[in-house]
Amino acid sequence: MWEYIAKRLAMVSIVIAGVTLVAFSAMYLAPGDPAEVIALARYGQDLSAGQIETLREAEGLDAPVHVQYLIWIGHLLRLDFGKSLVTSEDVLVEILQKLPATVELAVASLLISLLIALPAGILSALRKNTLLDNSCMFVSLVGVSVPNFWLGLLLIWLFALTLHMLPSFGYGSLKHFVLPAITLGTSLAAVTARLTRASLLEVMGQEYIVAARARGLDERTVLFRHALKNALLPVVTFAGMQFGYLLGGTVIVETIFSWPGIGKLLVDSIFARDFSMIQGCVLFIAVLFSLSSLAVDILYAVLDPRIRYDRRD
Amino acid sequence: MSSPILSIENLNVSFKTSKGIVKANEDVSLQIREGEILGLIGETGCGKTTLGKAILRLLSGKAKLEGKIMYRDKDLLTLPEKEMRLLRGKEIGIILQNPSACLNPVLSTGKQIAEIYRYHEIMGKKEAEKKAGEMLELVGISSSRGCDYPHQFSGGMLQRVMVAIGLAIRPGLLIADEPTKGLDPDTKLQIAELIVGLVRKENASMLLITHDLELAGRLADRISVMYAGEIVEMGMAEEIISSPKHPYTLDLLRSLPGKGFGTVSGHPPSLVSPPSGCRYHQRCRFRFEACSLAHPALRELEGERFIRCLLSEKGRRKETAAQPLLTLQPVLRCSEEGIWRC
Amino acid sequence: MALLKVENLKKYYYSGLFKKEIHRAVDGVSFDIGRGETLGLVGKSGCGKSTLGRTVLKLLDPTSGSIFFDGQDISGLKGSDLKNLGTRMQIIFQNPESCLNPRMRIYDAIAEPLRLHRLFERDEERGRIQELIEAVSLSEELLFRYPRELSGGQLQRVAIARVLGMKPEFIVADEPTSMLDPLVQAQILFLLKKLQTEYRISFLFISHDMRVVEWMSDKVALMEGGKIIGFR
Amino acid sequence: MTDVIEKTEITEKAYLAEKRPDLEEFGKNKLAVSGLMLIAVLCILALFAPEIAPHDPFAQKLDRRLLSPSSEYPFGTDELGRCIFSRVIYGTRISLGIGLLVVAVTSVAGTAIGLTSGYRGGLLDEVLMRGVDIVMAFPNIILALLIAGLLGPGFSSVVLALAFTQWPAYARLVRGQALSLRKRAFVEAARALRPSGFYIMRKHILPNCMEPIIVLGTLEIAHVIIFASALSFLGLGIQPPVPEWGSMLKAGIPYLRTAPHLTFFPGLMIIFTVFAFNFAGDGLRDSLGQPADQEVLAR
Amino acid sequence: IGEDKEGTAQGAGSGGSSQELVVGLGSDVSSWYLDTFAAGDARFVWSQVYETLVRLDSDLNITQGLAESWQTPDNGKTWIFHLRENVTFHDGTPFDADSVVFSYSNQSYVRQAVLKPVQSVEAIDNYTVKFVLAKPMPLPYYLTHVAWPVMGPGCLDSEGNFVKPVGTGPFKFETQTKDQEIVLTRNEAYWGEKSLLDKVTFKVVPEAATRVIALETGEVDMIIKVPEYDVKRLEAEEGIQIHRKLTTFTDFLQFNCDKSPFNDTRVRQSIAYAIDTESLVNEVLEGIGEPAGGRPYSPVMMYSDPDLETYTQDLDKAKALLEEAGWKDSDGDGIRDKDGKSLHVTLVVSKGVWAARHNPMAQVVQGTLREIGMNLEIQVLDEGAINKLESTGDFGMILRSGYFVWGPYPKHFFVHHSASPYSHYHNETYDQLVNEADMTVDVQEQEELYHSLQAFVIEEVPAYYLVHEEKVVATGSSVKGYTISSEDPWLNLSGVYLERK
Ligand SMILES: Nc1ncnc2c1ncn2[C@@H]1O[C@H](COP(=O)(O)OP(=O)(O)OP(=O)(O)O)[C@@H](O)[C@H]1O
Ligand SMILES: Nc1ncnc2c1ncn2[C@@H]1O[C@H](COP(=O)(O)OP(=O)(O)OP(=O)(O)O)[C@@H](O)[C@H]1O
Ligand SMILES: [Mg+2]
Ligand SMILES: [Mg+2]
Repeated sequence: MWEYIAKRLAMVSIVIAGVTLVAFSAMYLAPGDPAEVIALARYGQDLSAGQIETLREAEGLDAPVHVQYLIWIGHLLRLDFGKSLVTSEDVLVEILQKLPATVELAVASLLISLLIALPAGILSALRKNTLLDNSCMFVSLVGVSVPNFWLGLLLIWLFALTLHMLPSFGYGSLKHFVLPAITLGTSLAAVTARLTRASLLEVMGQEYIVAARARGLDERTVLFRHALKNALLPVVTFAGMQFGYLLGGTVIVETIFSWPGIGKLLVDSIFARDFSMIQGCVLFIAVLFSLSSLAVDILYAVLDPRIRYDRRD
Repeated sequence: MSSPILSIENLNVSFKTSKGIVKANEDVSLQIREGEILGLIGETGCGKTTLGKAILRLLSGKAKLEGKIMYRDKDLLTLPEKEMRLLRGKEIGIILQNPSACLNPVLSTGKQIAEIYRYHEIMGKKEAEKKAGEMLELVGISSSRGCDYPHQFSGGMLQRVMVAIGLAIRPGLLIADEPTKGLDPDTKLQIAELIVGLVRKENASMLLITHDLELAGRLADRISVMYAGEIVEMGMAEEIISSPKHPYTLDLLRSLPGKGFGTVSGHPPSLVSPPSGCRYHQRCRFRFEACSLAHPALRELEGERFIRCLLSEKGRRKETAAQPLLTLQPVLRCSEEGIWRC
Repeated sequence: MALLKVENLKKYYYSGLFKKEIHRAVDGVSFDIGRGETLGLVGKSGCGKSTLGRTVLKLLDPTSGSIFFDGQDISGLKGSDLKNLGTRMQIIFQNPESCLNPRMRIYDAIAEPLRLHRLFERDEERGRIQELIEAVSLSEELLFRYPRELSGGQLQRVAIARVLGMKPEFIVADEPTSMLDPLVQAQILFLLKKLQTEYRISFLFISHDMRVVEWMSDKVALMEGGKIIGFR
Repeated sequence: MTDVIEKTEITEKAYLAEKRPDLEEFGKNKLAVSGLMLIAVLCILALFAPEIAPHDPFAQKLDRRLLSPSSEYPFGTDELGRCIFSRVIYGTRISLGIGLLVVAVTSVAGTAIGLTSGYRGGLLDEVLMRGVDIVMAFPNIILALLIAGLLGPGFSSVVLALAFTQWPAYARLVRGQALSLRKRAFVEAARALRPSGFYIMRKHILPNCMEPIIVLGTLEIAHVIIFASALSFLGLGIQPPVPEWGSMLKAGIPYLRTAPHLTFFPGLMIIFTVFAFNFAGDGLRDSLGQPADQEVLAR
Repeated sequence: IGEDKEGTAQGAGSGGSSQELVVGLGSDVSSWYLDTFAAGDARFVWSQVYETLVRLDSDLNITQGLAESWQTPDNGKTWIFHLRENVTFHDGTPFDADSVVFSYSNQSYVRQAVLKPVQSVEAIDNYTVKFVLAKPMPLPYYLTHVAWPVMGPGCLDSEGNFVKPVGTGPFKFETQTKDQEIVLTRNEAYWGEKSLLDKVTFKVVPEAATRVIALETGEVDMIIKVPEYDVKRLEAEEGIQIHRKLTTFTDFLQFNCDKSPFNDTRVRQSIAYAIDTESLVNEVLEGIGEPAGGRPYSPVMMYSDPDLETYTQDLDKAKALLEEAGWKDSDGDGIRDKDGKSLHVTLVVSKGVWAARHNPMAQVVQGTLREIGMNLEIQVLDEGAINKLESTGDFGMILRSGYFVWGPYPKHFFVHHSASPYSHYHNETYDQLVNEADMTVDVQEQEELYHSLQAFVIEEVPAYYLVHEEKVVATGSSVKGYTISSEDPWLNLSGVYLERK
């Protein structure tokens, strides 16, 4: 296993190389002259052609794409993430500033989603085809169909404006977490709940569950000790994926709740063609994603001892 | 004669399938007395496991159960699930037939044994694990393997783990579904002795389902023989083995490898549309016309002997089983001499 | 010439999530089986019989050693190279309750090898399956059930029928009758024996019932702790 | 042994009847049938939109903006005085088209990749899964921009962009299941038949990991429909005033408090679609050959 | 983690009688220095901290700022400013000619963009500065814009790196938390009338709908850029006050006059006749703004011609013009065609802050043009993609919000000047008129020139001007003494105080 983890960590650099390379070329293939867009963002609309050219040269945007990429990699190896092309702020500083908010929100929404999804999924599996199951299903189907922006505004309207219980925007105290985390959490919860239910139903039909009951274990023990661990594989996969995705930030929720996260930073940088910032963000997201995917893979082996990675016989 | 700890009355179990209703148990009545070992033998697929599982109400939702299963003074078929749960494992234990499917693949075997202690006897983790280790040792597996997962065990070892689980807290009634299958003779003997030793020591009762007639004959006090969902013969173990009265029992004994390896032509009957009349009549060497028409009832003969055969009704029994086919002598000798050894 | 020749075969299991443990399940085994011959294999529970059987068939990758089947060393073969061995060497698994796909009806499970290797035309298939289940004394009503809905002994016979359908030259029979009553067991054993003489099938016959093994086998190997400690 | 043992014969009829119990079971499943019926309704809406819609979905009547539902405008009018009912019906064509196409393509492709990766393992698994990591680590907009840049705007680039970002989810999910399933005894038993790896994946692994695929697939439809509208501002195709549920929802957000019917009805249609496919998916799952469910103990 | 008292909706409202104003802002201040443009909502904050030499009053008349008077000895090539004395920067250093030289001489952005013609800035004495220009131009107007204010030398450290904002304005920079809030405190040493507020906090709330709710809950006292569709509702709400004022910005449809069909003036005119700007304002924009009918700039701008004849909708005329230009519906599909090509054009709309307003506008334009037989395809794109289309000329029209507007001065006409990188109109007469007007200092002459430019735009339609934008600020019940001004960034807080219940 250690060997496997080491190998995977080494692999992270490949993922990063891949992600950043594609991101780099994507930004070049995207329509628009980057120098011009950056100049616009920096200097406003009253631009002269000379200004654009000066900027192009100064920022090295005149070099061929692959050269620029290699230069960037070169800097990266020296742990130099560069400065934002638009605001000249240090990319690393900026990202590290935003990352905590993103990570916190990701953890909070994942927790909320699991807190909703696991009990809901489990209950509806246990009470299959009852009113409870059907209403869980109904709610979760509505849950996935409701877009984040809609739900977010609705929650603000309800909890901030009507009930005066929670702040409508901002970041800082615990109260600020509630609405954004619920907004993100519920839409994730819907899928997770359905996955949990389907997976649990399958497991509950297995012979070893009958055997566990035959030992006189009560339903709780049967469920939590015997069934759940077996049923959790797809749930863990999905939750892991969602966590990775949340770590990449979520523009919509961040915008609605003025959450100072990495998602909005990235999207803004994309539209401003702020290459160094884009690359920095993408790199961080890729690393986080790789780590969460590694964590999920390790969890597989923990959940199901038949899955082991180092030697395949 | 002690009172019955379990008495099954007119039990019918059927499964619905797309091909019709499978009547896995039909009108089964039997009793297990306090401190008694009842052997249940019979053709594969005749409904033994179904009977065992029915007692603990472990059958799938598709199964339909009718009749009465009285455990002491409780009817297990109408007992609320909560109370049923209290009986399972603690008062009525079961060793299930298919260990590779019945062990949870993601829990180590040690844990699966230990959890019984933790759950039923509410002891600490440490203590439970220690007891689980002891239990493993008892069935001949080194306790260090307790942290291994089921897929790392051999077939026979899994079987022994199932036994360990079934014996873990010494229930008053143990249902053992082929507890010694897949074991080498030495181990089999050891396990059989272990089970019976514990059952006897606790003065518990046991329903021993097995295909191993010799084992049944040796361990059981009484034996029931099932065929096609019905009980066809029942009586004291020694008598059944030494002087079987039902033609099926007779054929069963003759087919033992050591006893001629005799086969009978024909197939086990369908449980969806069982043959008319006596269910064994098509394969029976002693059949006569009436056999295909009248379905014989389970009749009590002298000495707590029951039989479901028209022959016995007609008093033609003497012709059929003149010679005892299997005497218990070699079996009883086995532990001293070890004919199990190769 | 022997149909199957095994030389110094080893199979080690590695386990443990973070610390490695080695388990020598088969530790240097050599034997050979001629055409139409049966080698009985007996030994204490957990001594490595099943592992040996599965490794011989290359269902497990041998740690070392060689396996010659019909003169060809198959120990190093991989994937598609083994494909033509599919119908020639087969195994009846020890645990029938978990070796059938829970989502496949019995009919399909038995038909699967026939279809896979195109042994029969589609319209012959039904007749063939009919024959097979009759041979193992199963009734037709079971065919369209799922494995979960069969008794242990019935499943075991399904597993046997499935293998016999392919008419293999060599069969590893891993306790093929452990869940059968003596009557049916006798039927099945007679069937195997009959097929053996008819088609010159070779068996590696694993069982715990000495009388059965002796009745079936030409030679009996005794295994202990992963090694064969004697033949009889 | 003269007695005639009733010769059992797998007759043609019995055989055929038994080969199709899946369909029968599907038919018996009320939920599944209602799901199929809902899907049929959606298809009819899409096909006969011009006949069903009472108004031109593009016709603006600025003097009749934001009207509440009435007999003339069953779902009311939007911010430009267009008939929401007509737009919702026309929107079926695009939203359903995108949803179905993307989910079909991604679930098939993702499943195939996940199966291969999980079953084969080893280097191939590593390569495929690192590929998945790369794709998933990408912010979706970057990918969409890339595709927009390469293909130019259009329906196909929306589908492609969405498909490209969505397949890894299936791949990862299925791989996890496959990793576990490949160690099951019945897979080893199947391997003893020496079929191709593809065969085992298709016949043995896939049917046993269909549940999560169906769950994800049927729920993804909603996600895809909403996501499609988010791509429109990148110039990826669906542009106003083309009626499309996701965009309609978005356009109605400003009026969430004053005229909620703007968002309500397109949202309702998405929910409706998700329900339709979920019901049908549940039916499909039940007819996949579910082993007897044992979770309910018999009395 | 921040103070918890603001953690709830009521938090800010229960602040007692302290004079702490909380303003909801759409975007953060990403730059505090002259090397980059104060984009987005940054100027609202800048204008509290920084000041300009010349200012505009609330009706856009030019008045004194940090300069008390100014003159040009040579008709606009040289400008001399006499500075206000006894003014100090926030860090205590005195404001003098050197700081003006510092602000206007060495800054890359200012030098390269708007103030490019500025050749040198010299201090004549402690409180007099001279600007020498390459060509005559009305410099004071340019200097009214807060995007290039006077900054204290204390902004930079000894190596020339920016450290912190140092201005002369009524508020001092206190702290900034990226993308969350900016805190300013009262400048006790302010030269003018000191603010009544102790503290102003700008909260960054990008989503307009959230911003509105935050005002309603009292989490903020004041929001700027209130979305049009919420104005009516907010007006009706108790305690909330809406402040509206016409701005200097005008939304317009820019034509690609280099390509068919818009290289034909008649086609452009036809569109001008077709679009009903009145209903655009009344229906799409909920009555916020003023219909332009082609008028290139807002009535509040300098030299805006009050007698200008603007367009009113006339569909028949629009159709006739198209016919005249050769676009006829020969195949009867409702779309006109000419030489086998049907009249199909694209309308590019920018995504981003303006999209919410421009999308429906574009769709109405689309609907209207369909009536005269023109098929319009809307493309909502990001800035980069629009630039690309502009350089390839692959578009028909672009819907733009007003820009190139510095104060009331009509610099905006450069948009259609050949030299402008964004111009898609090439007309020598026009170029000449613009050059002349910009170089003239004489007010009378200038007015005439700009009047004729307006008439020219109406006649030639290089772009069709749709709506004069109105700005909307909303304040909560506790805000008193606020009056909205026309000056960009219109957030004059002098006289504002709080009265909390
Ligand atoms: N869930 C089910 N659905 C339908 N039929 C079933 C089901 N379970 C068991 N059966 C049928 O019921 C009959 C009795 O099965 P049971 O498992 O009790 O047999 P058994 O006596 O234990 O046989 P064995 O000795 O082979 O284990 C068999 O014919 C079997 O096919
Ligand atoms: N996957 C595995 N990982 C680790 N150890 C294993 C694994 N599979 C089997 N073993 C161990 O290898 C040994 C041999 O197992 P095997 O199944 O070959 O025994 P066997 O001779 O068939 O026994 P039985 O008669 O009980 O079936 C056992 O000790 C078992 O615990
Ligand atoms: Mg059984
Ligand atoms: Mg074995």
